[in-house]
Amino acid sequence: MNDSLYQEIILDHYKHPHGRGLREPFDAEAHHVNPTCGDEITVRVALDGEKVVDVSYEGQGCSISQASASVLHELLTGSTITDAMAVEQSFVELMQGKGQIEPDEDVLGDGIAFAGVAKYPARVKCALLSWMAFKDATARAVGSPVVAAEEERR
Amino acid sequence: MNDSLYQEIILDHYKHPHGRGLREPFDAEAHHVNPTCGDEITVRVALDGEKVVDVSYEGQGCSISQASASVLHELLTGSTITDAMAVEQSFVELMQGKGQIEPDEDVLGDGIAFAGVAKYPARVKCALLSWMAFKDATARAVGSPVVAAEEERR
Amino acid sequence: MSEEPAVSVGANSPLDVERVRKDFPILDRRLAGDRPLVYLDSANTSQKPTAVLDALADHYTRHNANVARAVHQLGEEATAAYEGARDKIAAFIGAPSRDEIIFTKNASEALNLVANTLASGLAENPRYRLGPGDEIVVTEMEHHSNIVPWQLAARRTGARFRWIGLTDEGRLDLSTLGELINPRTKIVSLVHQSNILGTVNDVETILARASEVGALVLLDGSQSVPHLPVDVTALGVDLMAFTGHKMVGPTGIGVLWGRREVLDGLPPFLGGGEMIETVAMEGSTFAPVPHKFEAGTPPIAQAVGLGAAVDYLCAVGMERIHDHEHAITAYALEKLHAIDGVKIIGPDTPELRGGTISFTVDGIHPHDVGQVLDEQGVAVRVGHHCARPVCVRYGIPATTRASFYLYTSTDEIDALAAGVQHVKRFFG
Amino acid sequence: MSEEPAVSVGANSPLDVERVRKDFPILDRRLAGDRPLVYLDSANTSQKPTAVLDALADHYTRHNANVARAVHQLGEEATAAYEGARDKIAAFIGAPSRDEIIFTKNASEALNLVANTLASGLAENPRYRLGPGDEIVVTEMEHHSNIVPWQLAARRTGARFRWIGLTDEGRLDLSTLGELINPRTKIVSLVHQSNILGTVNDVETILARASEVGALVLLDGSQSVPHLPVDVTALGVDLMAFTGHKMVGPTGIGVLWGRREVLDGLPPFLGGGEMIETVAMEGSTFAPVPHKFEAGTPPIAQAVGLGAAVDYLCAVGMERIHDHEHAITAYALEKLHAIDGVKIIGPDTPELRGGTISFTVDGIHPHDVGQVLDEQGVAVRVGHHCARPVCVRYGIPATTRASFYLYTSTDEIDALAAGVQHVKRFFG
Ligand SMILES: Cc1ncc(COP(=O)(O)O)c(C=O)c1O
Ligand SMILES: Cc1ncc(COP(=O)(O)O)c(C=O)c1O
Repeated sequence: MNDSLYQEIILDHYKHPHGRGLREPFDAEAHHVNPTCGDEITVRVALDGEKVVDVSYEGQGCSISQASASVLHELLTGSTITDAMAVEQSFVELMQGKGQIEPDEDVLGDGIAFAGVAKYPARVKCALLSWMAFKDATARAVGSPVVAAEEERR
Repeated sequence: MNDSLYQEIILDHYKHPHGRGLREPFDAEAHHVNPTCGDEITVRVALDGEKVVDVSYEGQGCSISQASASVLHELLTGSTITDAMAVEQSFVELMQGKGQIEPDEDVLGDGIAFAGVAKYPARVKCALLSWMAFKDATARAVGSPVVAAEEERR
Repeated sequence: MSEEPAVSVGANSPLDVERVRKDFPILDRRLAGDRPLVYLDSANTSQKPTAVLDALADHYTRHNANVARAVHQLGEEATAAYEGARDKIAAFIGAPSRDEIIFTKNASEALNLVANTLASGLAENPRYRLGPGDEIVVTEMEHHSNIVPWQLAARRTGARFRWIGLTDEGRLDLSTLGELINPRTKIVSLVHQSNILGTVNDVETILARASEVGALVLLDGSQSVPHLPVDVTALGVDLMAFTGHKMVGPTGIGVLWGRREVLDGLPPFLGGGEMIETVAMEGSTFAPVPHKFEAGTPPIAQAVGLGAAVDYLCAVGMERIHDHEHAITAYALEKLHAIDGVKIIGPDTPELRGGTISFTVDGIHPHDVGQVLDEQGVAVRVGHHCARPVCVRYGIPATTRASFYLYTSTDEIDALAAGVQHVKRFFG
Repeated sequence: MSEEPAVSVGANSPLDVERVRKDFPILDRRLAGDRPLVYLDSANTSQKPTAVLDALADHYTRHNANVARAVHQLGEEATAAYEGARDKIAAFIGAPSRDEIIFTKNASEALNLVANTLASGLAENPRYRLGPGDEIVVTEMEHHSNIVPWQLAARRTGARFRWIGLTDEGRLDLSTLGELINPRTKIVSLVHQSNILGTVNDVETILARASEVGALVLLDGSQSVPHLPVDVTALGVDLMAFTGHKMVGPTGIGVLWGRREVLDGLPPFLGGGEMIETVAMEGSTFAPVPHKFEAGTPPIAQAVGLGAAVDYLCAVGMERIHDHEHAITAYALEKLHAIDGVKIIGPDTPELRGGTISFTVDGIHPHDVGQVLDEQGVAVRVGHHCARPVCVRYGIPATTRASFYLYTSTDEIDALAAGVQHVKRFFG
């Protein structure tokens, strides 16, 4: 099972999630659902000016969606919004790359373990769930109407 | 072209139709249309008690529908309603027999030439058009509500 | 899991499964890693026997033409084949008349056809017009395709949308049936066999109550018609929907059957093509059933394929297929019960249920169960199976579902059980 | 008429018809009396090349599974194939986005989808809600599938149903366009190429007027997409419907394309299956396009087949197909003009028309023409061709129609002309 999408790193984050739980204070939260499998996640962001001081989350779902949230917490907590969005962008690209993209460990850290997921279209949504929720929560927190409107439509 | 559905008798009736034209007096008429090809026929029946004194008709359509009306006129004019319905029944059976029924010349006269038509589902409706109109017109003339209601629905 | 499962027949099955499997070419497929295919997802869609594929190929290479329109030889052959399929399907479900068989694109369209025409307000007879004050009753175990059309119909017409709930055992809770189905009820639409729980419902009791109050009964036979002998005349319902791809037929075709009187009473659904009697710019009149409901070029080759599917099922025998699945289901329930942490969602004995088993594995998300099973070549479905309210009812996000058919062998059930054990070790 | 027509290529055709014909196995079919098939009924339905049949067989024997639902390998393969077909079709018609391609069961369903959702009253934006005071405009040369849905929509909503008339030459009479399309007009739905007259319509002029008043434009491309390069972005219309079986694809599949904004604005059509975002008994929300409009199991194998059809057409080249048909049509018009008593219904020169020629033979009913042609192996269609208002307009009950495609040879046109001469002798 070498080409398995279940890399050790993913299983580790799944079995021992980092930063799990919804914490106060927070500036905005977003709740996302993957309708095909019922995966759910709530992500909260606490900002201090340009800085992401905490990303807390709670959810239920498969190992991929839960591990991905744990990685997200680890990567983005403490970074600037701009940097966080760059990481997010890079993770989304990796996931939508159909397995053709070489991930950059400097940017994505443990996130590179998800490279194999990109080959499983049905699971890409699981991996992206918390990231999409993070993006929306952040957009709300900074009051960006465009992105918030997009979330409404989803 | 031996297995043609265009028997000489049919072509004869088509080229030289018997009893064509709408005549007065009449007791009832029915107008039928074959929606797939636009064939139309109007059939009038004039009754005298149990007797069919005239079947007159006018229509446009293919050789099969027109020849069939000519044969109908010839066979049914002058007979009793009961006999006419028996002939009608017999002709319908022949047409719906998918070419498996041996026609009875004593009952159907020139109508037996239509035996081959039964093998062409798309043309069966053409052959039956005037007969259906005759049946409805007669039902109206004798005031039978059941058959008339059926016509309404068609 | 690398050697091919040797096909053997369960002690209680009347079917020679090994022989049946030879009719389905895809069952020889090797998956990634050269693993043999263990296909346990037939409730999602069934595999197709050679007889059906041959019928399709023969149609396209020898008889292809449009139907009901042409006077030429190919047109007559295609029409005879298409209408011949209608005859076969009418006989297969015991329909009193071939004209009561409407070809649709799938079961969903058949269900929507009924909901839409009732909601359109165009019917002459008020029995076939939904409005404020009327009630629609479904059950909590319906497929989304038998929920959403009625929610939309209710929204459009002001009718009330109601449902029969479920017991903890995965059966319909009929305790309040008398109130749920009442004189305001215009239609009761329910599934015959649940695609998530496997439950076979007690149609008789519901039909009896519906008849008392004069409500129509529409049966969703998508999961029953493929698996058990179904006779609409014996059942006594008004309408039934089912779908070709789940009964060894092609995709792209479904069926609505209805009693003539009911179909005559419903207004047209989609307009166009051969569903008309005569068209003028000033107004049009409509053909009698079945054509009234078949707008445009129908799924001709697919009907021919479905006719071949029905021939195939009849040749094997629906009773025997049903008995086989019953035996396989009993075997599978036993195997799954024996695994610690596995919980069956739905009836957990083989009585009054079909060969579709949903289950959860403690602490492991169904998506993970399904994925790791797939890595072993075992194809199951995970998720809410288009019946999300059932998951909500039982407080779970999703289930893993294994579903069987005439070609399912006990060795495949063994592979499933071994696979689940492996899943537990993997995430343990 | 007993020897097989030797296939030869018209001087002005860029196609090697003889080679093309080898791709279509049915063209070797011998009819009753061992007559070779002369298939001149492609506007009714087209024949299928081996590439399409192979794609279908390969799908069913190797990749068959349901789509968008399964995490297993077959499910992923089937989904990739199905969604891959969407990509191909988007590229084929120049759609800006693959998500704008909706698979339906045929063109009729696509047209009905638009008419029904506009008539349902469920849209949030009033632009997509028909009501009293609104007007719907079609033309007098529409296929019934683009008339009846609008008549039904008008009846349901109180909107007014209007149409653009025809000139004696078989073209749209645009003299009163300014009044017909006016600020009350919500939608203009018109055929790109007429299936009875062969006329290719002046979309640009109509679109310009529709844009002025803010009306939507829906194009029925059933007879144009198979025969000419069609680019929806270049055309600038809002929506377009077409059908698989007329473009060398399988039966059971059609396409609705629409601009994203328009598709987003339309409410759902059929409910169920994968068209949802989330379903609860209390209410449901819907998926984004294209899935919003694809209720239930879609025509999976048929989409794959249509993808293969598009690949095939692209490999031959749509420009070359169009040029070939233009040459064949010019040749056929010449041959038919030369026969006494034959009258062309529709444009009688090859300009701005496609390879579909309707004609009458003095004093002989089209049914008889068609039948006697069939006895010679020449398959044409007779009747009103689901465009009865055109027959009424020209005061005829029906026409005989010969229609061509990329595999039509000049020898087949010769067989047609000889056949018509024989018809005249037979009934003379
Ligand atoms: C112009 C036109 N529109 C619509 C249709 C309907 O297509 P379908 O029968 O595939 O729904 C046809 C073909 O019959 C057609 O020629
Ligand atoms: C019980 C039930 N009803 C309806 C459907 C819908 O069938 P289809 O997807 O073929 O429209 C399904 C299958 O998905 C089903 O299992």
